[in-house]
Amino acid sequence: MSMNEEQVRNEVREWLKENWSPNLDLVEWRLKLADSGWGMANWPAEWYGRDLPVSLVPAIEEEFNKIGALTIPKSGIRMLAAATILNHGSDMHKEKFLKRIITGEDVWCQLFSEPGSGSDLAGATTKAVMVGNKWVVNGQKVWTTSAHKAHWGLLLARTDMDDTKHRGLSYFIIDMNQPGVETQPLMQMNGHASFNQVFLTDAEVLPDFQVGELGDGWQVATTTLMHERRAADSLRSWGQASKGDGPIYDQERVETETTMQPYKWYPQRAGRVDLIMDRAKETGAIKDPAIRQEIAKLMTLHKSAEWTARRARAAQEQGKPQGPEGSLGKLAASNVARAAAKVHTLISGADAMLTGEDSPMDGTIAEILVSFPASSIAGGTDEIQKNIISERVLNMPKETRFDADKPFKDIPRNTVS
Amino acid sequence: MSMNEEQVRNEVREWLKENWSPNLDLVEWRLKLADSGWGMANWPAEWYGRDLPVSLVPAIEEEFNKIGALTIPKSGIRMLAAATILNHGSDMHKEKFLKRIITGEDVWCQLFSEPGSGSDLAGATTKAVMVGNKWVVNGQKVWTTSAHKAHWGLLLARTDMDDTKHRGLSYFIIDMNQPGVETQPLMQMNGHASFNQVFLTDAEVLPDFQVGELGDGWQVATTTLMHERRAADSLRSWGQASKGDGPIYDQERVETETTMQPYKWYPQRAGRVDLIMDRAKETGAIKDPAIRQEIAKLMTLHKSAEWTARRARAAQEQGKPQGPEGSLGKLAASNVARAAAKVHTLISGADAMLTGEDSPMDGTIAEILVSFPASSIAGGTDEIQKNIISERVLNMPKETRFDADKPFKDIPRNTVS
Amino acid sequence: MKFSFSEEQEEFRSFLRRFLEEKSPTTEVRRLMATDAGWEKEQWRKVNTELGLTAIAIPEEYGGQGFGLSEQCIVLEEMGRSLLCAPYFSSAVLTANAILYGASEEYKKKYLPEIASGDLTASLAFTEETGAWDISSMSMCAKKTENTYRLTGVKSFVLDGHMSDLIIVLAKVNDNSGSQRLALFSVDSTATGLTKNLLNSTDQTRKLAKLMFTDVEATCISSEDDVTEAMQTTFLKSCIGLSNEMVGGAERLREDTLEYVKMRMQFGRSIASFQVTKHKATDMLADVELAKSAAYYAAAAFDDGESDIAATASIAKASASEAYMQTAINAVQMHGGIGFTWDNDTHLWFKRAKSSEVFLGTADFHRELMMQSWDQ
Amino acid sequence: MKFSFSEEQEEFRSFLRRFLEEKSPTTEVRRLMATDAGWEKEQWRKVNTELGLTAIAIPEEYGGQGFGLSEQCIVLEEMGRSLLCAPYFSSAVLTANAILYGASEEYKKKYLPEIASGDLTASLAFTEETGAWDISSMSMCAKKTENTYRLTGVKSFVLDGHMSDLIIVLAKVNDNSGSQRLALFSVDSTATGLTKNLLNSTDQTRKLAKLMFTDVEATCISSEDDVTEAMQTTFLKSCIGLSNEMVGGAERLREDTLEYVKMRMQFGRSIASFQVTKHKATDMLADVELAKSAAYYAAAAFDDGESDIAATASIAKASASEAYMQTAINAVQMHGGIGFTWDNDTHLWFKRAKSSEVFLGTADFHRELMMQSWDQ
Repeated sequence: MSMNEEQVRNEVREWLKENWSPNLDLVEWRLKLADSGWGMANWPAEWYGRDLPVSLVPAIEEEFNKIGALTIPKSGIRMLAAATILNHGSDMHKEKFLKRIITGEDVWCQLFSEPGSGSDLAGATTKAVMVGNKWVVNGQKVWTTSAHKAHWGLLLARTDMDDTKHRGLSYFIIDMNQPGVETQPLMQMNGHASFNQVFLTDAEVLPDFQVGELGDGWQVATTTLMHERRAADSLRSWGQASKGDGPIYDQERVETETTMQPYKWYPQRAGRVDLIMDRAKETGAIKDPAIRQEIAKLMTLHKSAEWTARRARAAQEQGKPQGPEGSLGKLAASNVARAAAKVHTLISGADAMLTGEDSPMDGTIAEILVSFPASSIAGGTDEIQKNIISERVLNMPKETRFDADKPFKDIPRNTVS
Repeated sequence: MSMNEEQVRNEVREWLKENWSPNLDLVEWRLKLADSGWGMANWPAEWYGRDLPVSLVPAIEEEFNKIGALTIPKSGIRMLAAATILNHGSDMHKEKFLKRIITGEDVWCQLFSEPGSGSDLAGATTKAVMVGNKWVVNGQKVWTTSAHKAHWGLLLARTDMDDTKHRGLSYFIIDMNQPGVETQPLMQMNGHASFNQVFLTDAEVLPDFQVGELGDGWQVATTTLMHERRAADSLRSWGQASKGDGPIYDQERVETETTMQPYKWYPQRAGRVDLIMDRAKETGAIKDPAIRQEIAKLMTLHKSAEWTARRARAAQEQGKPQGPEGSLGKLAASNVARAAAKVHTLISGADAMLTGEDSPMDGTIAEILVSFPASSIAGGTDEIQKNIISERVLNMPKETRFDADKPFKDIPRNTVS
Repeated sequence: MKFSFSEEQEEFRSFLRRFLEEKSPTTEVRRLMATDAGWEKEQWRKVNTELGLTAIAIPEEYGGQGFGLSEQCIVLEEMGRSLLCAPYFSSAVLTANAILYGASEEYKKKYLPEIASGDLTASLAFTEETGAWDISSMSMCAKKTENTYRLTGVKSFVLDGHMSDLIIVLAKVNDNSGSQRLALFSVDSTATGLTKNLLNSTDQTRKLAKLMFTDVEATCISSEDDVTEAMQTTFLKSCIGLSNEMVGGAERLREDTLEYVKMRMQFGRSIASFQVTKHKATDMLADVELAKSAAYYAAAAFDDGESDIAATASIAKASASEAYMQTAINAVQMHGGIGFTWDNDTHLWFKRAKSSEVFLGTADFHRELMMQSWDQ
Repeated sequence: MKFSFSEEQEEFRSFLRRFLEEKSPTTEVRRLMATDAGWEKEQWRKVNTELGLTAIAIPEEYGGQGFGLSEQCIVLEEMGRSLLCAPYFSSAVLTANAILYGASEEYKKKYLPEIASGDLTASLAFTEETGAWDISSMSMCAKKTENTYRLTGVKSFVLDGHMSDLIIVLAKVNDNSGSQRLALFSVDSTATGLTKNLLNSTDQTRKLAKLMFTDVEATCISSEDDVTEAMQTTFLKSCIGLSNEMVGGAERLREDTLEYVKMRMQFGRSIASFQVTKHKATDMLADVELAKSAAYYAAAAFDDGESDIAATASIAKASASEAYMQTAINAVQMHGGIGFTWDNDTHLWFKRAKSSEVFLGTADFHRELMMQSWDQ
């Protein structure tokens, strides 16, 4: 343990002793965290942080956890919004938004994807046009988590059809509570509706709600996306609310449950390898030598993937440059999910045809079988992942671009579908 | 049976009754076949044939077989040479070469592939330059079956570096028995040397041994390649010499054995599915439930592929246009070979490490395990096959060409390897 | 063996395909699958009367058209393609064959003409709570009373069992000699003591029921002979039929996916122009075509009385199971996010692929059956 | 558990890699593999003396360097990468561990220092004619005479058994009490009655011998205790060691293939620019990296005394078996015709992949072992 860490731990402990109380209101407590800088210690001291290196954050959180003190809600799109605003936002943005992100009072959503541009986010066609002294936005966004509850949206929109694809985009913060913004749930094949479609019809954005310069939208979005990928990697650790008795804990539990609602089926999407051995024993399938082989193949894949992630983490902790093993997690997860669904089918036999309460484990098995295909699509398809790994990790030639240099209006694209 | 077929059968029978005798010398007999046109009845009457439709050839062959009369040697490169000459050759070529192809006296080889152009045959860099009144050829060819025994070679060579890749090629018949032609066996990883490398150093070709027009070489080669693919499809039926006693049969047996020598390991390359069940029973592996599954998977693939070929044949016999099922044989064969090698390994266990007489079936199993990878490479890799099927059968867009319109000399290519 | 469709067969297929495209578009499938019944009498009668689908493979002497399994498999393939919501597989495949091979002449005459005409729908109650298609795991035993039999126990995964007019039940009987034999019983769907629960099935186009029998009156419709062999034939034919239904669905998914990737643009180009998409589409073609060959071959081989038919039927089912599921997985993947939505039709076939994968036994199960038939 | 190589370990690896690249280029591998011996005393002594490779994992008290399995696995990975022709796996892995875990103190002191110094080469005669690594299938039984034992029977697939100075034999012994136990015996390679046949192996870099014993004098080197558990530990460590050797070979093949496709032009462009090549290269990366993780983890887990080590060792072996063979198949394919020729080096690793796939048991065998250890 470095001296620095010890000092920080002492400081936190002291501050907590003086300030933490389970009898506080959740927002009240978080306002203390914002003012003291202990909520997001790695943020700038000027903006609710303490300028500490991010590597010290786990130690600080550990001190909070030791005494059951709550931290700030590091889940959902609001953290992506904060990261983007800290990097590219104006002082007005920081003043207006950061504190309510720390308190959790504002819900945010991300308006990037469109029906015509899934893998190709920079192909967005939603348009923002300056009319009088306001931006007027028209278009359709999709795959938007929590749009119906959001106060603010992170919007990527095209401000110039004559410039190239990547230079014609700008980035805005849009007020979701206005007549021009309509959200509609998007039902998935597994029956959940975790996402929304958002229809923007003459929706308005004030000029100073633009983030970054005009035409820099793609560059700003890259910051959001980078943080999104990190968040996805640590999705599993989100879901847990702190254990504790008292009103502040109840408040946090409600908050967590609301935030996590759209992600309820994510464990099933990943294939629920954790259930395999118990299911096999319970059904007797474990006695079937052919199924044993399939289980063992799945476990080999699963364990190797898990150990690969551990290896990457260990290297990172040692401060080594990231090796190729660090880039394979998402691909391996797709393979595991697919293999797990296959093995669950074998184990369940005829029961694999059933759903809801007729399905084993009250529908959990059925949910796996209609959710796993999302693993290899959501957050970048396997195909896009392989393109990226081959180009960035293996240094293989880039795919020829057909859309780089010409005006966006001349690039072939999907008609609205 | 159509009236026409009956007539032809009668004619053949009559002719055979008068002419066939097992006491003839093989070449003598084949000269009769050439003169009568019964050897290659679908060839033009003018050139040793009878202008009959190719669909009647099986009936004719059946009549020959009934009485044990020998036919002409329809194996090896010589038939590709004949087809190419009939299509594109001059009268001189037809006169000089066709008869000795029918008698089997001349051995032919094909000089298309080069070390630098495997999948991309049209990228050949062997050059033919007119010096005085002769073509002078320099370059290196590879994957040439029987080059060391060949009298004549079918040569694809570049006659213009400034023209485009496909237009800069011309097609020649080259005399293999000259000082500028040196052949060297090319050993494979399975220990066989079925192919040769051919080094051409100031080798000479007379101008009237050019086939087709100058710059038409690729087009002429296409005819050869089309017939090569057909021959590959029917490779299995080659190897059998007629059964019979007498000197003419002995002569044919020697001929067949010589022709088939380079192809001895081809059954092993295909995976020898025919041995699987017996091997599994004999070793007791059939009692292992995991191996049973693998055997059943292999047999499912193998039988489905076989039935797909039968389906394609049945449709063809009905005169229907070729369906997609007709294009899948080669790909399916690669998959079968790979799966069969895997299953042979499982069945053999530790014996899979051994070769030669220590290996099961006197080395046959070992030969499978080091030969199967050729299935998905030889005669067009699986990757090239999939490109072709997706473009021609599924009508998907063609791969962008980087080598179509510029002078060949400006196209990036391999340095000699 | 003849192994190619005749011109008449091809014409029948084309006609049927156009007919089903018109009568059973996915809007109609979605409407019907959302109902408990799963199909509508009027709509089904219209289709069936015009085309005589239920009659096709029933011998002429029992009021059918007397065609072979190959012809019925054309019907099944096209139904699998269109996901037609109708009580066809239950009545005209499973039950009709059980009666044809297992019932006495009297009951063939009684039931088959009505099934052929479509006036009677029937379900075969074979599997029990394990869902296993394997006679040795069956436990229901009929109790003989004076004139009739009584059934007690549970049959599950009974296709269309909640709606059929007639239930044909497979159960054991204790003979006077003390030995057991398998017999077929008919039970009226409204019989006292019979409780029918519709099960929640992921594939809403394939309705399954759990039938609970408590001392239900039943008529024995088989002769004194054990029906094990008859049930084996019924099972083989049903596996071959299902395989053909499956390749119909797989082919449709493959075609739709190909059309989608040709139309869809990303990065300024059709996604069909990416080499990986091209190769995947080729793999899908190979998967489906090979499975089709096996399904077609098996039907023809059955009609021709080929000896290796048990292994052939299992090859067809194993091949179709894997090809259909793999095609469905690829189809969702190649559609991307849109393919995962409820509004997109891909999931309808995806779910049918999943339920067909296990219905009548998984690929693993059939591979073991193959090996047993080859290694005796 | 620590799960990352230290700086010292990384340095050792780099040094070793450079050293082996220099001493064991494929020209040298090809020269040695063509000999019956398969390796040369002088060449091997030079390598071993400088680096102390045979000593690395032998405890200091027996003249070794006392490092763990993790360190030895670095050596094995680099040897797998370079295909070094040396009697290492036989002496320093199989036999050294058999002695370390199974021999009495007297014989540990006698043999281990000599193996550590490289002065003594030794082979473990475990498997018999089935080649199965499974004690229950073993049949050789030692006959006790007055002061010594006599061995009769056949041991096969004995790694380097034709050349080693010492043969350690696993055989059963009938105890006085009438029960049987497993014991270890030492046999001099020149003993009377011992016939050694070099087997023809496809992978010429891995020499196997069949040893025929006819009343051969042998010394029992294990204590009175049964050595089953000692052999189990030897087997686990050997599987982990082989897994590391295999991933070294797979990684080398993967790197060479990537380099080749980047350099090779077809159709006017690098074949590395084709999307299908890019994705296949990515799949190869994933195969090899996942197998590496399992191999590294297993070695670390052994050193840390983790409890699930039997399953972990089998995961490592199964994963390495499949990854290595798949990488080899892909490597030949991506090289095209040239990759199928003798002059190209790809086949050297291809054959090593094939022999490693079955040596110490196939992936199927290890998957069954995993399940047994989880389902007790």
